[in-house]
Amino acid sequence: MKKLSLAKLNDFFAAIAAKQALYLPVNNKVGKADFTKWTAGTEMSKALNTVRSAKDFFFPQTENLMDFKMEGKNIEVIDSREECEDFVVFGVRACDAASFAILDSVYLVDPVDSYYKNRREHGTVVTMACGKPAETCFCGTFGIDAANPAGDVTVWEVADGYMLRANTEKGEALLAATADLLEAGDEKAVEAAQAKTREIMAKLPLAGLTFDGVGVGKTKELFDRPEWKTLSESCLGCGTCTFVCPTCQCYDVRDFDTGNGIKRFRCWDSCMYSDFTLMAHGNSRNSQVERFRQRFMHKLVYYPDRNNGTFGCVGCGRCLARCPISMNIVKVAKTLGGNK
Amino acid sequence: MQDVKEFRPTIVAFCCNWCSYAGADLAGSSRLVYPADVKIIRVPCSCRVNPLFILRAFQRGADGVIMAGCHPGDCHYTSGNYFARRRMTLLFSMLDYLGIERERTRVEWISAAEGAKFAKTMNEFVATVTALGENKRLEDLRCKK
Amino acid sequence: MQEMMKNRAYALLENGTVDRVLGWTRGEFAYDMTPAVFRNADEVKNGFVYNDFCAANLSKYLVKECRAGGKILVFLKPCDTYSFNQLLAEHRIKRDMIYVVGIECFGKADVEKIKEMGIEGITGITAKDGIYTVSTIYGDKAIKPADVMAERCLACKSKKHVVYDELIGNEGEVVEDCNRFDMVAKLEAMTPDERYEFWRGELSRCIRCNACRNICPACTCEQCIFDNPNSGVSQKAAVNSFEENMFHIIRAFHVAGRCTDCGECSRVCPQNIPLHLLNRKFIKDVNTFYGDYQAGEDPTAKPPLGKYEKNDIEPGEAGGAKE
Amino acid sequence: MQRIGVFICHCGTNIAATVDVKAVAEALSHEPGVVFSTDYQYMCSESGQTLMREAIREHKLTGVVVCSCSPRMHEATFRKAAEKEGLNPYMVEIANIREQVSWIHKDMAEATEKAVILGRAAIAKVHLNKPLKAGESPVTKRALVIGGGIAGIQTALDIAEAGFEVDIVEKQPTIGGKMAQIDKTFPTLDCAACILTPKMVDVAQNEKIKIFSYSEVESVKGFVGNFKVEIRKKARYVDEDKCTGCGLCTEKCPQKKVPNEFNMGFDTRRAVYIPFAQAVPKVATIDANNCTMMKTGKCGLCAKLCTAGAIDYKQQDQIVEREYGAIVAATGFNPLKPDKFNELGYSTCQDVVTSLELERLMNAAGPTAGTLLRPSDKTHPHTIVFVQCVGSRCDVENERGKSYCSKICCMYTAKHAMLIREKYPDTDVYVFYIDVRTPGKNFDEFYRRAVEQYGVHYIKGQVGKVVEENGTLKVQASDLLSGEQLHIDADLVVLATAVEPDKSARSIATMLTASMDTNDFFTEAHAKLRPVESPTAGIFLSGVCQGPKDIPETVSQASAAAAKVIGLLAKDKLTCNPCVANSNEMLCNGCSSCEKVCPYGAITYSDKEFRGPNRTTLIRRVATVNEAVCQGCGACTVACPSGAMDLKGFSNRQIMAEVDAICKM
Amino acid sequence: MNTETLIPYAGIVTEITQQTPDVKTFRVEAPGGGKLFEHKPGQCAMLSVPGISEAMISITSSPTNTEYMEFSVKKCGCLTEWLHSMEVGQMITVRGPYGRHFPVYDELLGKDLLIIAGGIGLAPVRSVINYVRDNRDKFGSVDIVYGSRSKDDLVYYKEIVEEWMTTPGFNVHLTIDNPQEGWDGHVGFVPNFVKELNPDLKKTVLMCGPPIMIKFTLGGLMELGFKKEQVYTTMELRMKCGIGKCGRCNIGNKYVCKDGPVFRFDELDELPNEY
Repeated sequence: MKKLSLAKLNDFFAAIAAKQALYLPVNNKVGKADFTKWTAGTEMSKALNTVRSAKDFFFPQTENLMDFKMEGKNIEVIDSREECEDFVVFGVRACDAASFAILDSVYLVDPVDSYYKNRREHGTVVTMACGKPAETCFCGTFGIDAANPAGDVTVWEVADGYMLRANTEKGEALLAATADLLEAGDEKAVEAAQAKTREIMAKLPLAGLTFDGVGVGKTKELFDRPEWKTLSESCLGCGTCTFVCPTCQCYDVRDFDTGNGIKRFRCWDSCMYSDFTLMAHGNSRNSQVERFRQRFMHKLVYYPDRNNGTFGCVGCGRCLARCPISMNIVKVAKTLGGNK
Repeated sequence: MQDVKEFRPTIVAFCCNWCSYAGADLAGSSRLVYPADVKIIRVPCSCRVNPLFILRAFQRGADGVIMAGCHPGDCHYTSGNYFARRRMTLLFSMLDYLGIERERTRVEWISAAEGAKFAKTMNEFVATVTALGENKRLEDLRCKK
Repeated sequence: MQEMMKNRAYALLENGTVDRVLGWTRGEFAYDMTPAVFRNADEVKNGFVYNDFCAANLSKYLVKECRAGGKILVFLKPCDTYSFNQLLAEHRIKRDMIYVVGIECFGKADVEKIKEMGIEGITGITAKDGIYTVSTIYGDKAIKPADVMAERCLACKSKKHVVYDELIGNEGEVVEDCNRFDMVAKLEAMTPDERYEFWRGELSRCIRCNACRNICPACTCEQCIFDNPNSGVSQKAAVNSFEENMFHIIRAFHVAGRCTDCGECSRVCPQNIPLHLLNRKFIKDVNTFYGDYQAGEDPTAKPPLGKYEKNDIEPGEAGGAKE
Repeated sequence: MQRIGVFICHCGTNIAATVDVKAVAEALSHEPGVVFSTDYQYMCSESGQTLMREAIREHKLTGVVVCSCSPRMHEATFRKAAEKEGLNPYMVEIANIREQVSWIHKDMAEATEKAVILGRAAIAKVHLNKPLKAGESPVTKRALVIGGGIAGIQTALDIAEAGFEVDIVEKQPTIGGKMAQIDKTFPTLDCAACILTPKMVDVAQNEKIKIFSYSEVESVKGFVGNFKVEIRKKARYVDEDKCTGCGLCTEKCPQKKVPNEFNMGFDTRRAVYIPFAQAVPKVATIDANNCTMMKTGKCGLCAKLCTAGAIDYKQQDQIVEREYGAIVAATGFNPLKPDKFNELGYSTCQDVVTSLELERLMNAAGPTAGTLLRPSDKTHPHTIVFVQCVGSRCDVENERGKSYCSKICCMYTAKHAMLIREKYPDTDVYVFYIDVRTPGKNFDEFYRRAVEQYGVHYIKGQVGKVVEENGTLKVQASDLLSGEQLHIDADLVVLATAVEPDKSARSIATMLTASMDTNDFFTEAHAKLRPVESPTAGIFLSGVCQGPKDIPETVSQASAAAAKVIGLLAKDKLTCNPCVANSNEMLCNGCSSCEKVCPYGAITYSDKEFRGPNRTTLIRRVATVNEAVCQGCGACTVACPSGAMDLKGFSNRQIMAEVDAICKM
Repeated sequence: MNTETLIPYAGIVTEITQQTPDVKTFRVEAPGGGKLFEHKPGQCAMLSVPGISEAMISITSSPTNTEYMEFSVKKCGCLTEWLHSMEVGQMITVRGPYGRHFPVYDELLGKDLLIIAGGIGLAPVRSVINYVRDNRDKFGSVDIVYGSRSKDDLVYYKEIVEEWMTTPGFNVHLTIDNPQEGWDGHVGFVPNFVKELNPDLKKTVLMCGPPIMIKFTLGGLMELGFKKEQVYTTMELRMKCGIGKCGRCNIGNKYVCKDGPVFRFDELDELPNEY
């Protein structure tokens, strides 16, 4: 356990940024936190969490996959991948940190997605325990401890500074590189901070929420439930929930004709979109109720089926706060799980 | 070392078939010179010009876009240029609102008899856009070499 | 208000005037009411909720509901009635399939503003005697509705229902001294460079989730050109600044003269981009160049881009760069 | 993938002197889809065309790009050549490298580069070209003329003369219109009736012409060549076929007190009447509003008297449906009612009359049998004041009159003044005018005769006030040239009121989807080049309904409209412009945005059933473009928010492909 | 050699055969000759023309063919239309192989096979058929029931008649939907034809065709006494990445591109009914 005094926080950031890119939550012009590259003078946001999740660092909204040069009848395939530079993401919350494991379970299983892997290998994740979880938080439902997040390094905010604990080799290396700014820390302070967080967590409205009614093996039981219709009735079919979700990982692959060649890129896609399953000879999910069902069944049943019961949700609460029509995974899980 | 090349803008001119395209023909047959940077696209009427085309031109590398049609009241289709005028007024105002240089877009009414006006307008427009320099604010970097 | 609305819903369901009711139902929290369709009195009784957090404009749902057949009751706030009229004008909904109950509106609350006041861990909100009592796990807080009123309601253009079959509460008036164009004017007064910086700062946050488009009551295309691979301009992602600009310019242009300024686009933007400022620019321009026009006010009026005057302003004369 | 052939024309040295044609051919040969690329001396020559045709055959070309002069010059030539080889003509595109390149650029490298880019744009377009076929529609060989005034009569006669059937729909009981009410015509002073009535008789006797008098157009459907029109034959309570026009009923009818509209209300007629002696058809009409039998059921005298048994009190309005290939609007005009000009005393003084009223007062067949007597006391007026521009050339803001010049007033006033001075030399005639406008053959001479030979007092000035005092009209006016205020004691004041389009024109225009200007005059397809056609195909304009004009102008325009109609009816089939808009019904929202900007009324909507997901059906309102009517301007394509509307030959994708090719960096 | 599965190979189309009015077969070779990659019967590949689109197409040639791969493509969308307008010598891109193959290396060994196909559905199983022909000693008898709308819509007709029908142990049964001049074979729909043929219950069935055919044929087989465990099919769904990540082809807990497209019917029973 190391300690970083409040006064040295900026030096600490500067020290990291001197060697690699450092990203941390910074308030944007509308007062919401975004992960932003640190430069001298950048101030870390006090917000509980960022609007967009930290998944962007490993699975960005768009990325170029390859290029094609077309000449006459010929096609030249150009692998435009480059080795990613090292970077550090500071201030990731427990929920987002847990989401990386979910993304890994998709992107790092065979066949490995090299684009993702490249970034994952070069990124060091510094998490920060939550001090004041909000009413939309329900990470506890998935056994995630907001007071003890995973990551390469875990940071706790304490009265006069920050407590840091390295969890991995990458984390050790980061702390070693900044060792001259750190002092030895006392576990006690961390425990006190954790106790405070856990106390708040327990009082929040979603404390004690369980997803027992949904999960592994419930495909047949849940798929034809009539509640899907009412739940999805007001769904706009936008991609807000998907795009703010730290675990949603669907993507589309598209070609862009630049006039001088073709760029093939991928971008986030949403199973809520009407064209998600559209193909030349029809669409297998024609109505919003089917698409809505797919998203939640995937997170609540299909994903757990493939991954030893782990849900495809980390309880970050972004969709609860952001859905234009206030429909979300908690309402869905409660409705489906409640009336057995 | 490569020489810094003099900036030559790419200009797209949408010309209605009945007046302005004919005006361009007259400019041509009168041997009225205007820069080769101007490339004309023939459309049946100025009202065929979709704002999408204008944005598309900027995306693909145009530095200026000009739309030329019949004088108001002289539209071959009676009202096309009136509608086009409203559309372009609003579009240009919006581009301006977004901070995109207003001088990169222009509408001019040029009749089939106004070859001289055609050439003059194009000369002016090329000069204006050249002075503005490269289109940076509505560029799509993917389309650059 | 809620009780009056429920009573009307019961009555109209019971006497067979309508067979469905479009309203709001309770959410997970005290502030996340969700639009819902109720099919019988029981559903209304158990689920119907109306309060200051029922912000959604329900008129767009009617496009879908009209295709489901039967007759539906819809509750519309004054601003929603403009959207309703516009949809009528464009033949997107069928008047005889809808029973409109206009509801008086005093402005909607924005929970973000409550949270911005530093109020956290909200467990409940009650309204009494013109004061909201916000219960939190840290204790109760009393706040004035005016302090947390949604931005769009602070610039409300009309408290008048332009269409209804019946009204609950009092009928209001068009707000004559509405200040909704102030911010547009402020932007217009900036230099182009400042404006460019401003909009880059806003639009660069766009994640192309399409919430603005999908909630917009003017965006009811069978298939949006941005979703149509054959349109030649389909785009799925805000790949770069051009695509961000393109999407929002074209979206604003497509609703120009049709946008009723309901403000839903800005309300739902997860990135808090003030999208209404684009639409309002067009509204302001139309008013300035072609005379006052409020989409949705009169469903028989010709839209500004569907008509012209011989002496309309020339594109080169309009506005102009301010140095 | 298309197989495209590219042909670079040297145009002698016109192109080849500044553009390296070989380099262009070489550069374009590498473009995708190009399988053949060559240059040639004169592509438009016989051998050039043969070269192209051979290449089409040999290389199985599906598309052709000719880099040559302006498409306005030889597009048709090359398309025809391609068609002869079995290639759809619309698969040929022209890159204009003469007017747009070689003639205006001097630097060879620059010109060559631009020529390549323009060629590339044309190739990019051809890739997306689709074979287009011009549609055909049959032509109903009959015309409808709405309005039976001199304009309608002339148009109908000319069309009938060419051998086509014509129907005239006239809302009054007789044809003849305003001209029938006029006494003499300028500048020849021949009698209007004498020249008009023979024409009316010609109409009645022409087998090709059918008159629907006392009838109105109820609805118009269809499009050029194929209109379906419902005509309402208003009940006249007299069987037209039986009535012999003997006039007995009109003499014996006991209801005598009906103001006679033909004589501008200066005398009365009976409840059953024939407007005037030479009416066509010469058939009586019962005015149901004034007929005692119709109102009370008691009388029936006319039925008893009528030996032909033509009276039928139970007659109902009748709707007749007829089909037409062309429609001519000849709805004419009315004089503006000057009741907003309080200061001129029209509403208050009986002896302030309009010019048309004066026509009746001077007409031998009029209420005074041609003796000019003033209406109030039937005495002969000795001082007459004419006031010009009443309701014409007005400031539109004050909503009293029209902004336009009515064109005919200067001349008819000169005519009136001259006639009065000739017949009653003891009369003083004053004319107050703003300007005297006399462009026209023998017009100015006519006016000068009025001034010089007949001593009419023309005063440039405005009449400020007319008030009646003891049977005298006190006219207060200013003489703008001398700057003096004038006070004239007049016996009669004549107001030269503006002409305005007939009130029925607006609703007819709506039915015809023909556009109108703000004054309700019909708009012509092109102000200069197509002055007798409406922008809506198949609708033609005759007479004052298009704008103020005098009789000779009306007649010539009427004949011009007839010529256009004949040209249309002479065709068995209409070939449509294939570059028309078309709506993709899967994308169409039915929002009507396109309809609002279509100048031709080519877009209609209908509810259609579509297959929805999961075996459901859905009824949606969608737009359909009538290809026979669409002229291909493309206004609708931009108005359409969903991109459902596109233009064949200039599709969104095609234009964007050109943009891409031009801007390619 | 590419290691990244999303990055395709460029291949040259060396032969194009018009099979039916709307089906063409494309032979694809590596620029230097030979196959772009190895595959197993029933696997798919992602074909693409950059700038147009990418689509999953089953590899119809047998892995035993060492010179080239073949793809049969029915014209039904943007990419397929483009492919149909292509000429020999043009390049396309191919990546793969993707998905689960027919179990020709284990479960099917020594079995009597009943292969049922309708229309273009013969393409995926043609790979198996030719694999079996080239490894004739490893399998039992092979019955092929193949039907299409008309004679002109039968794909690989020449190959069927000249090669399959002459292979020992092969029985080919062709049928078309409606009588047609010049056709003296069976007329009628595939499901009924299968029932008429009353196949031996010991056979293992491989089936591919339009959904309606699959539905009724499966019903027919069940009636005859077949078990779902004996019947394999191959699905085609919208797939994008081909590697079970993009989420498009997800049905229940399966990704069709990775866990399929070959499924046994008892496996499909576990999935929600939305394929």
